[in-house]
Amino acid sequence: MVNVRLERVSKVYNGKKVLNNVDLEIKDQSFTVLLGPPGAGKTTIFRIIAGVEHPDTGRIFFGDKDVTKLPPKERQVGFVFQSYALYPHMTAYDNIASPLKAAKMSKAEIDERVHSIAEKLGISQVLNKLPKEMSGGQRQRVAIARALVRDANIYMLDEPLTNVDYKIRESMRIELKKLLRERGGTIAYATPDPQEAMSLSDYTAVILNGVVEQYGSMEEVYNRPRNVKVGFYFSFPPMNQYPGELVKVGEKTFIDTGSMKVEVTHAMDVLEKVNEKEFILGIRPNQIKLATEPVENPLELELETIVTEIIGSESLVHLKLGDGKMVIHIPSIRRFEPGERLKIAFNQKEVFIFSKATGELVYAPEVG
Amino acid sequence: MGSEKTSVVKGKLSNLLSYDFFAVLPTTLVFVVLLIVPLITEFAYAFSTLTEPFSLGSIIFVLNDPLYLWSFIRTVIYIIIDISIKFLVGLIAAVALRQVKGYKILWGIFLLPYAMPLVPALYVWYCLYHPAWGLINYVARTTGLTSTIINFLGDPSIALYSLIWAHAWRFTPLWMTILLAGLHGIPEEYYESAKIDGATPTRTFFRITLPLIKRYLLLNATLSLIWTSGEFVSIWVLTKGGPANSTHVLGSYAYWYMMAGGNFHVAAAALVCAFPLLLVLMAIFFRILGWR
Amino acid sequence: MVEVRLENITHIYVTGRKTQTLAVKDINLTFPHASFCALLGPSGCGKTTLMRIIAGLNIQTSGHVYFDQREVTPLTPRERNVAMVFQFPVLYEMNVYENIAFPLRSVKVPESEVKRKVKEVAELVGVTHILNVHPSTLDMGSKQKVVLARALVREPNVFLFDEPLTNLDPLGRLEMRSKIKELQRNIKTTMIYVTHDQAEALTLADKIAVMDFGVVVQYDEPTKLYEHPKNEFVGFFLGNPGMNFIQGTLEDNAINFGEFKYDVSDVVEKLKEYGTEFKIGIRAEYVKVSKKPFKGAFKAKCIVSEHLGTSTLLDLKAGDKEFKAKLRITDVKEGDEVYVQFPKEKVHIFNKAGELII
Amino acid sequence: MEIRPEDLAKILAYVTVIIIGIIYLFPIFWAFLSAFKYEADIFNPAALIPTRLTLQNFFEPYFKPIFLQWIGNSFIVSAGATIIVILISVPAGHVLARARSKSYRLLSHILIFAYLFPSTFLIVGFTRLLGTLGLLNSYLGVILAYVAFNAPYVIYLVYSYMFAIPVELEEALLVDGYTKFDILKKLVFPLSFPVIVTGVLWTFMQSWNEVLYALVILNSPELMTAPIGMATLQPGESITPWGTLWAFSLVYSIPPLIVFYLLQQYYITGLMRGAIKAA
Repeated sequence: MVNVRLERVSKVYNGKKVLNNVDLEIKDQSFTVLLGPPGAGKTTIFRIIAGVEHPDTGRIFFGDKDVTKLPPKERQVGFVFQSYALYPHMTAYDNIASPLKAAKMSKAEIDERVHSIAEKLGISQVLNKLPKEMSGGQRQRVAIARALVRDANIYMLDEPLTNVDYKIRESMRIELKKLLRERGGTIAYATPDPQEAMSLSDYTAVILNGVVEQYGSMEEVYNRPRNVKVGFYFSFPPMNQYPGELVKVGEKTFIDTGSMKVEVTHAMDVLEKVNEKEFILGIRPNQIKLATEPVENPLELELETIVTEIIGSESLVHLKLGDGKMVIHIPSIRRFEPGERLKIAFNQKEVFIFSKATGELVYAPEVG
Repeated sequence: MGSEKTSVVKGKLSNLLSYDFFAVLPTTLVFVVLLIVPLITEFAYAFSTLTEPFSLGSIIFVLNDPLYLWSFIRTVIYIIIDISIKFLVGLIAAVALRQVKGYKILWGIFLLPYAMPLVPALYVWYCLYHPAWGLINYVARTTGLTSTIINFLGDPSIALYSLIWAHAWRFTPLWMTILLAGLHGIPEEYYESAKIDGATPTRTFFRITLPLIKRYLLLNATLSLIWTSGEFVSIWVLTKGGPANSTHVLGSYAYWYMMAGGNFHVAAAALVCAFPLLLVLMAIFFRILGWR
Repeated sequence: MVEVRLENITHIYVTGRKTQTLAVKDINLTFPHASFCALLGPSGCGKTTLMRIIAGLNIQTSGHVYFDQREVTPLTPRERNVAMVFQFPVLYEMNVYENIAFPLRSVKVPESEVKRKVKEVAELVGVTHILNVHPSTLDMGSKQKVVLARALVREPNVFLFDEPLTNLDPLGRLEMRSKIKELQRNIKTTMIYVTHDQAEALTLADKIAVMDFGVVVQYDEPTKLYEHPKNEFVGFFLGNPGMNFIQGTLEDNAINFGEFKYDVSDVVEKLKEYGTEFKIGIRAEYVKVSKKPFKGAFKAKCIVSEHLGTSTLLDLKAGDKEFKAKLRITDVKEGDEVYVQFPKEKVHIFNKAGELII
Repeated sequence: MEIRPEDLAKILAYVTVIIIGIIYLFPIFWAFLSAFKYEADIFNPAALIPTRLTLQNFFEPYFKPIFLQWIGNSFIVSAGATIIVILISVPAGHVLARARSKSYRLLSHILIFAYLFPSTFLIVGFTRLLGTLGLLNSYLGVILAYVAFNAPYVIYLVYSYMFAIPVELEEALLVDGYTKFDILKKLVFPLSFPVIVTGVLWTFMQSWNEVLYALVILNSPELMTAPIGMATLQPGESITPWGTLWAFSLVYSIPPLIVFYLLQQYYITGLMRGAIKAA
């Protein structure tokens, strides 16, 4: 078990900078989540660590050993591909046993290890089946078993739950979390879903178009996003963001976004230090309540519904705000028809403030 | 996944000891030694004669030989009529078969002429065409269709076309399969959508089905034109170029000069002079391949 | 537009000589005029078969299909004047204008009329700017819009959608949803939408028919289905996570779940007719949880706590009974002891087979 | 009684199928039946279904032992070429499909070009090359010809089939601890089995039927392949023992017919795949 470190790794493919000077350390025995939209470079980082891809510049260290030039064979990593990459012509048993056979382990030991990991993942009954004879969930577990069955320096899972039907994704995630915690070792987990990052990780690295925007403990990154991009992405559903100008009225100060004025006097001591005029306000949809609910120092708005989107047992209402829109999250199924007017309110002290010039975080609300 | 991967599995020729080098070496050797070298040798022979190493003698001889000119023309006729028969009969058969229950079994049986070896298949038509005891003449006589005997392979005016029919007959089942595969490849939703949009069967066929497989058919048609231009066997088996040299094509012309005449130079010149025809057909093929 | 009525529709697929599969059994459904109804259910529940029967692509083994009062079973899809949008965009090898005009040309509509209608529909759907483009160059979202335009141009009696959004990316899906909703409102036509994705059905449909194994389990408005599921299947299928179902036995006037009881004194007479085994159903978000004890609460242990940003999902266990709770903001962690209460107005009681009683 | 368009189409379809059945199947039935006819009955077209059949054409003096030698030669040449083609084509097809650098992409286009090029047009060059290599009138000479003209197609088959196998599978093998040589054995050969069958069928059938190269390269009777030998029974000059010729043809047709009907669905899918896909 060992720290895995990437130093100034860059990779260009087809003229597009897929990785841009990435410095990232995945601490030993930690559960690190790489969060970022598809195509942000998460998979490329995993592929470079696994050695199936070489970086254009930069180096990779396992502990203090430089493995940049080593072929995958000598890196001893466990890798769960997003497409599972199960060998279609081999049974589940042979798929899982493949790394052990490559390491020339004894038949008895292979048998014992495969059956124990299969037991843990509840796939003992499909061991003699071919991938096409299994359900999606079973195939996914076989892929995970193949990665975890060996003692690897690092276990990498590339969006394992993305192609799982979202109804059973939640239970799969809980089960996966329990299993990976038990397995121990260094675990790296890539996902585009902020909720997965929140529920799984000790450490989170937010990666947007090839750049590690922020790395830290999950709470730290969620509650104090370093800039507008991280704030927008590491939030489910995505954070509402509105550029606005600082305006002084009497001894109160507001940020006027054209469609609303938000009081920010409480953040003045921080804002003055930055001596800028233009800011970006950030409000997460779940921080916005229907006016009927109690909200401290509220800002009330009445907006027109564009469309209500129901996801699981919750609703996302898209409201017209000036020429942009504001999305609010309601934790139950409430459908507002397009055109219907809605009174909403949010606590002006819970607003994130970013500098418009640099996009950096200026003020973050205390954790409620 | 957005970014295309540049996996190490995709080898580079640089590291000589790599798997990629050994995997590609044998085929490159075959390609260079058994295809490029013969091509160069053939040009060497074409641009020389029995006496002088560098001369246009053979080329000039061939271009002035009326028999060569006719062989060239007959080849062009051969490949065009051949593909037309294959395409039309194949199309009718494919469309008809799809309406019939159990068309999969019939399809297998209809492939028989293509499955059996080429030479016996041609001999079948030698017997059927035979003026004396051939079945076609016998049936024509007994049903009174024609009183005179049709000498399919003996009459210079129709010998070539009898040849082409025998050849096309043997390869039509292949074309039936190509067409069925094309029709088969179209998702069911297209036909259902057409039904809902109120298109009649014929309108559906010409406005929806054919355009969808047009590129695929043209590719295979051009491929057939190119391959059939090298036709030799049907001439060698059925007419040997006769009667009165009326059925010689490029392949047989070159063969006879090479074996009977013993003059490789003329044979080579005959083939090399036909390369332009090949290159034109191949250019058409690659253009269609490049289509959307 | 038309009201579609299905009268004891049964359909059996006969594949090969012997194998017969019952796709749909004795369905009675009415899709009111200009309504937007969804057929929702897991794959293989018969929803697509039902739609194909309405379209006329399949003729039902028995039963009747009525458009308003007219029996349409003998009519071909064209004669029924239905429009259908498939899972992947079915576009013919011709430019967008020709694609949209195709159905009109099939019935020999005069060219000037065709031109006007195509323009009008292209405007409605928002594809005017790509009328003379070949569809293969378009992205998935635009392709589906062209298909939508082609369906609209014939002013169909009924609009049928067969999971049209599955191949779209999330953004395209959101846009297409609002487009379909918008169209449905201003051209007032009956739409039937087949999907296995409950979120889509809940987002779009006025009424949803939840189907399972060829039978309509429940046909109602989304909130009614969500709040008062007719049985365990509907309760679990809708919502994420699905409704909690906890099994217990009736003892005098409370249902006993081992570590805790649920008082049913006010309905105990009614329950007696159904024997002694019952299941109670409650949505995760209605379970009251607090660290401090309160009136009527029972003790439970938190075995999993998942922080999801908008809420926290708790796996709670009391004795051998496990159930989920979803809270807005809480600091309950794994291993904590908590006090739980099921508010009476949010609890449903089901019989042993999972059929709703109260 | 107004016939709906669909029913008319159905009747027309059945009639067409029957006509095509007669044109395509009856001649073969009639020809192979002649293998069991007496000489006289063959020359009498009226005796469509002869009253008496015989097996004499399958035995001395009609059926000469050299016939079996010819079929043997065909088998050696065809099987030899097929094995070599498969062994060199599968790895090449795999590597070319995974190619990244320009040189490989160029090579794949050249291969398609070689696949298109009709072999007839290289007959002079090829035989002169064999002459200088001293391989004329030898099995190897013919085998090399068949390898040269069939390998490009099989490489192209494997090349296009490789796109159905995701690169991740090969990467997974590397991550598991195997080398790239293992990929061929553990993944490429097992997974491209359908294409290999098609390649075998194609190469075997082409070699079994080939005439021009066998005719030009082989001239001593013991080495001749079946189709060339069959021509020495050429009708025309002398009165041909037609019964013998059809008996020989029947035996010569058995291997391809067996192979064809045994692996029929591979054959048909192979043809479908072989007929260059529009996609």
